[in-house]
Amino acid sequence: DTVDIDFQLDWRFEGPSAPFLMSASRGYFEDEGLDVSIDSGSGSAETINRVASGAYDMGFGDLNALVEFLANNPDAPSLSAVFVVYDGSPAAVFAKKSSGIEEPADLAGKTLAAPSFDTGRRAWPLFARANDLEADSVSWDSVDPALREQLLASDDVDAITGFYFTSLLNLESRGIAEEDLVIMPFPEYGVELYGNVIVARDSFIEEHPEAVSGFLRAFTRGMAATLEDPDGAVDYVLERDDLVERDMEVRRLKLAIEGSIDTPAARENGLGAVDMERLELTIGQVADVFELEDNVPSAEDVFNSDFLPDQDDRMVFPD
Amino acid sequence: MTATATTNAAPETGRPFVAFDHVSLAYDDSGNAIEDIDLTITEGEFVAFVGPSGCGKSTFMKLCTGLHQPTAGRITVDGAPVNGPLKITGMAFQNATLLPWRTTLDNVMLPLEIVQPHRSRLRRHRKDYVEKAMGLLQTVGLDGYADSYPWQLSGGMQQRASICRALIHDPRLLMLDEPFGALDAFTREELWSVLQDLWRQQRFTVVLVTHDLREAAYLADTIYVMSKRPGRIIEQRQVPFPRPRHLELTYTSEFSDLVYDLRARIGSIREENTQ
Amino acid sequence: MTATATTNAAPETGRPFVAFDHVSLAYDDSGNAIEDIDLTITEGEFVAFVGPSGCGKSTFMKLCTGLHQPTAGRITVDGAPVNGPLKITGMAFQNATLLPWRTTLDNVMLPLEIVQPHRSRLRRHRKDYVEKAMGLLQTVGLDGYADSYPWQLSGGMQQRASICRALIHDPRLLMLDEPFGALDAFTREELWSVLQDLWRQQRFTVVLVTHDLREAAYLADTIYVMSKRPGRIIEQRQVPFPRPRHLELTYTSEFSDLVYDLRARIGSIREENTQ
Amino acid sequence: MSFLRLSPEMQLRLAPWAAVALLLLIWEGTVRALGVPQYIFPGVIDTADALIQFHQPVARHAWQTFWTTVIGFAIGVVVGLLLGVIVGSSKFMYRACYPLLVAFNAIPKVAFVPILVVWFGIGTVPAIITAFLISFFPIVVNVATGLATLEPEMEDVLRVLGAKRRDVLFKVGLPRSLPYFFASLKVAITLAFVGTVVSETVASNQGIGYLMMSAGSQMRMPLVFAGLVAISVMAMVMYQFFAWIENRMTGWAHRR
Amino acid sequence: MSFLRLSPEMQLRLAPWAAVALLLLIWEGTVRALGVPQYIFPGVIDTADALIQFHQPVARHAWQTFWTTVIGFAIGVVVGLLLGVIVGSSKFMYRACYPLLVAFNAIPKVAFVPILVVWFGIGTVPAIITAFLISFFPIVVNVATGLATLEPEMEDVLRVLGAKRRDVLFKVGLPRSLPYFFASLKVAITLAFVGTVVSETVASNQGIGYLMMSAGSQMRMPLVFAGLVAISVMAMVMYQFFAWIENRMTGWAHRR
Ligand SMILES: Nc1ncnc2c1ncn2[C@@H]1O[C@H](COP(=O)(O)OP(=O)(O)OP(=O)(O)O)[C@@H](O)[C@H]1O
Ligand SMILES: Nc1ncnc2c1ncn2[C@@H]1O[C@H](COP(=O)(O)OP(=O)(O)OP(=O)(O)O)[C@@H](O)[C@H]1O
Ligand SMILES: Cc1ncc(C[n+]2csc(CCO)c2C)c(N)n1
Ligand SMILES: [Mg+2]
Ligand SMILES: [Mg+2]
Repeated sequence: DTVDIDFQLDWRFEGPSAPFLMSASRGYFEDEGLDVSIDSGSGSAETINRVASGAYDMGFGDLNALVEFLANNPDAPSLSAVFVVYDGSPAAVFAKKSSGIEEPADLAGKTLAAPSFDTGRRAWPLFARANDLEADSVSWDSVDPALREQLLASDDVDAITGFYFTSLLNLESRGIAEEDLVIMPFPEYGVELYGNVIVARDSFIEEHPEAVSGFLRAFTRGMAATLEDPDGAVDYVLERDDLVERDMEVRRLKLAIEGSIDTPAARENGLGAVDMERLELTIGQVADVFELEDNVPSAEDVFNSDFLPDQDDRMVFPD
Repeated sequence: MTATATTNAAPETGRPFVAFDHVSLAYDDSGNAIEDIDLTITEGEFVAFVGPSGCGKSTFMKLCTGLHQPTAGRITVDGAPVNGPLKITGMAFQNATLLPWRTTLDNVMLPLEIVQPHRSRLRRHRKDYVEKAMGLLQTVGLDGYADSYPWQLSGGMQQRASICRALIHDPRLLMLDEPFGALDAFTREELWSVLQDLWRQQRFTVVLVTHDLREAAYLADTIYVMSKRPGRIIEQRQVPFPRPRHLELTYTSEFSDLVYDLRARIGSIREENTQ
Repeated sequence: MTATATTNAAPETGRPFVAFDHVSLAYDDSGNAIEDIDLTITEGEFVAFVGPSGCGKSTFMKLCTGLHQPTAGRITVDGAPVNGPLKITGMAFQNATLLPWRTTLDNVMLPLEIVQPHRSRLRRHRKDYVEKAMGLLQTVGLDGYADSYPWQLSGGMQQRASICRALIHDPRLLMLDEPFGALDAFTREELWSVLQDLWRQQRFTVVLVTHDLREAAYLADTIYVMSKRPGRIIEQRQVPFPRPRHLELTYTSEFSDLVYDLRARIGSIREENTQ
Repeated sequence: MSFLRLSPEMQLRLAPWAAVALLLLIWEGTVRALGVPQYIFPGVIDTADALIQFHQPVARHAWQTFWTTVIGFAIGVVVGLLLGVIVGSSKFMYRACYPLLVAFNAIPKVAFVPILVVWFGIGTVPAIITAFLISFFPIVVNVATGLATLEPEMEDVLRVLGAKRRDVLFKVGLPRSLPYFFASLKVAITLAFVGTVVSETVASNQGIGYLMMSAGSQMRMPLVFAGLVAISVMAMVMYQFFAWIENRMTGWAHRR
Repeated sequence: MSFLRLSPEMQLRLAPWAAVALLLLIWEGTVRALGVPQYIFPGVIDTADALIQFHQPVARHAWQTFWTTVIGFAIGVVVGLLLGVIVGSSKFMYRACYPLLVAFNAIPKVAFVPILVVWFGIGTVPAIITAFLISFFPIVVNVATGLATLEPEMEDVLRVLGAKRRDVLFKVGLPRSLPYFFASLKVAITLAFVGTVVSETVASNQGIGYLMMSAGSQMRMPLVFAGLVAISVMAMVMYQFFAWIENRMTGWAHRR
């Protein structure tokens, strides 16, 4: 008897969703006795809502959004992170070299564009604090995710925040080369936030603990294979969505790996694990900048490490 | 005169069918449209209403059929008080009001889709009913226009179709509001005969509004004359001519005398009023 | 008869105003509605059209005013071929077609908002025009209903308002399609006099459609009799009575004879047709 | 129950309030009965709380949205009338334009906002244009239908006077279509609000759309719903305003 | 020029094609003249390229959107008719329901999609419901207006026969309102497409909405526009279908 899992991605079927899709397509989940159906998502924060509300059993969403959700909804059905995928937040600040911006301090007095839900924008005070900048020394334009790169390209704004691997590619497709850009990835500028994690609803965890372990084992296999051969992994994305452009998704996947997955911490502790101290710290930071007052969850409330595969199995990074 | 009157069977044999008991109606605060109407129409009677334009004849018709409620007085039809539209009426309105999305034939057949027992029978006996409708259309000279839409008919043709629609379901109470107003003399006289024949066969009760005193005298058992607004009944006249009546009657001096008499009577009332 | 005819000045003095040159019209492929109409109406003439229902009288009116184009033949009015609606016409349609969003007064004043020179003058001389309209309404007995909406008027009242609308802008060509059909005999005869007086003062050209031979004989200089569909002119009759005519005329034997004669003539044509 | 004992006139006056009350009752009731969590669908009380607590920013953003909508809607009415007249008056234009108009309006207007932002910058102008683009079509359709189904008899009343097309249009065509024009305004004003709000969610630093987006990103659903309520209230106000004008101008058509 | 030399009938038949051709010309012309870059607003040729290159996935997604829309729209028509009849037949319901309906419809339906996802998961069901929710209102409004402005004379024709309200509704009220019902369908079908697509952009793995979102997040504007064109074409097809039915059913009203 197989266990059905409805799984919610963070976004469209894109390069970074390759390990999930590969695990499904290659039967890794089946091997664990799971029948996983994967749906595209509409934002890594929305994933938290959808899993909490029971629409999905597990999902791929933003850890900081999870913290915020738990703090704001102490009475709601709870959910936990069970596996860290983006060890570092993919958020980054982008500016054009031509604008004269070189370092965070140059951003003072400038206008930045980002959606109001953008992780980089919401965590901006952390970035500012880490780089000796007044948080409210910049002004913001609230725009649709797809619009911010356009506004930067046309010099309507001085800088944007966005996921590294998304905004860079979007800017490139508007004819702005990487070398014409100043990019300040949050992890490199002192922001230690985690990025996207795999979450599971607590009621599901209680009912099917072995399914959660199975899922993570299978995912780890998929991730290992993806890290081994990113180009091949994108095949599974194309399988789900024949519209995506292969080369672009390969690049996106590689950028995600480079910037957010294959980090020193992940290499050291193995994929998926969390450093409880760092987690405690970032929860505090999130509670601070998101203005969460009561019910701030503890690191144990947020992350459940019971289902992580053995550490050896999680040392998947090729040399 | 009294001798001929006895052969005019209808009013004597019938029982009261439509009864107006001191009825008035005011549409709005501009005063009564009709006032204190008090009359009885017996079953099978053929009555005609004449009166000046705007005196409330159409209003009377609407009260009679229950389309409007009186603001004072009581109306009973067939023994029961009238609280809403009756189910036994066929009515030809002053303006034909054919439904523009239906062909002439479909317009004529409309009552069959509403009124029992035809309503339940229509499906199975459609052919018979169509035949009946076509027969009626033929008597009014509209065969050939069954599939035309109302706007493809002339004014008089629309009016004739509307008469057929009033008759198709064999109503017990037939209300005709100037049904022949848009017709030439010959067509009109032809239809007089058609109507009289139908009435003699089926003996429904007829209320006819007309401006043509000859028409009233030729067709009706009783003629009611209404005053200017607010409309009151100022004259009730029995018509003594025996049935069946033929067109030759209209050339007799008794007929002319009656018409002339009515005319003079109405004229004199007008004089009084305008003074 | 010829002696009296000379006092009937209109036809002799007028120049040709409306000319139909072998005109036919077919609405659709069901054949001609009117056929081969060939006639001339002189300026200031008062003509009447009579004919059976559906023969094409209203169609003739629409051709005359340019609302329809003939499918064969040529029409000229005032010397110029008719390619579209004329600007000199006043028309009372067979059904009143008052605009339901306008009060009676506003309906009557509608032509003043369209036709020059009134159009440009209306703003400044509004009071005078309202007075004129109220005057017209009074002559037809509708003072007191100026602010009523059309649906608050009886059938005959609507028709009278529509006659006022046809007259308000002093048209040179007045088209009246059964304007008195919904009126009682007295109101009707009153309006005959009103119309005759207006015509004698202003000497516009009048085309009147009617089913009432007495009306035609009383009002018109020339009576045209049309045949059944397809409508053709089968009789043109000059009316010899001198002007001004008075209601007493209708009780004279000459008048009755003319009416009877016309009636017989139409009757005989009917006979022929039905055989 | 005591509602039924009121005079019919009073009942009519109270009808909208009663309906609103009933709706709020059903809303709160359902949310409680089904135990729908606040972060998905907050109840009336949560929403009211948010509305009261944040009444100042909500009012400020609502004001912005209101004016933006009114301007876009006004342009929509003018353009809609013009296009409606064009499409309704000529069979050729009817055939030529209608499919295109339908095609254009099936496109979600959000898709155009980024382009508008590129041309006009972030803020009010794209929102006005979006409100206009989304709201004119219902007006076109109803005006065109009104003109195309005008009874020739009514037209003849004017044509026989030698009236020009313009006269016929203004004296008969448009008055005749008026009840449906007002009907279309009811649809158009709702769409105009949608257009403004959607544009504000895509690119703006103010307006209810911005508020909702901002509240949504902070997972404060009651505040999001407070925004929705603000839109609804504004739309109802606009509706009452039009209903008032309509009542004065098309009484002749509603004569029962 | 040679277009003007065709017979009027032929001109009418070609009108929509000519209009489409003209539009495409203007589109491409403007894009070239202003030098608008492809990643903001692609021209006709770029869009056509994308359409040809991706015709298979576009067709597949379009098919999904089409059926979703048709189902949602069908529900919208039924509900719209029912509500329209209710609102149009009783003055009390008119007063009670109209403000609420306006209020509801001023809310962008995207706001409801996340709620629908909780109950129905992502995919076809939320899209159908969104299409329904967004499309019923224009139908309500026009049916209600048609019934509320029905001439009492026409009603009397049936009432005098002792007809019940239902008969009056079916024999006079609805037929009389038919031209405006069809008018509202034109608005409703476009909104239904918008609803489906918007829902698909938020919560679906398929459909044109998904396609546009997917292409959009890769900044492939020609493909996004190919999606828009696909919606437009589907809407035009639906329009032609309704126009055909309308022509058959309301010829009496369009008699010029
Ligand atoms: N719906 C209405 N609202 C207000 N007043 C009305 C309404 N219908 C009729 N009236 C008024 O009632 C009076 C009588 O009208 P009614 O239609 O009964 O006259 P009628 O005798 O049929 O006249 P006609 O011979 O001209 O048709 C008129 O003065 C008219 O103005
Ligand atoms: N719009 C139309 N389409 C098709 N046929 C029409 C149209 N209008 C009138 N007809 C037909 O043309 C013929 C003449 O109609 P018209 O209205 O001119 O008659 P009329 O002489 O005015 O009759 P009435 O005295 O009954 O008003 C009729 O047979 C009618 O069916
Ligand atoms: C509601 C919502 N919409 C879009 C994004 C942006 N986003 C989320 S994940 C991702 C890249 C996918 O691999 C991007 C672009 C968001 N954060 N939240
Ligand atoms: Mg009457
Ligand atoms: Mg006629």
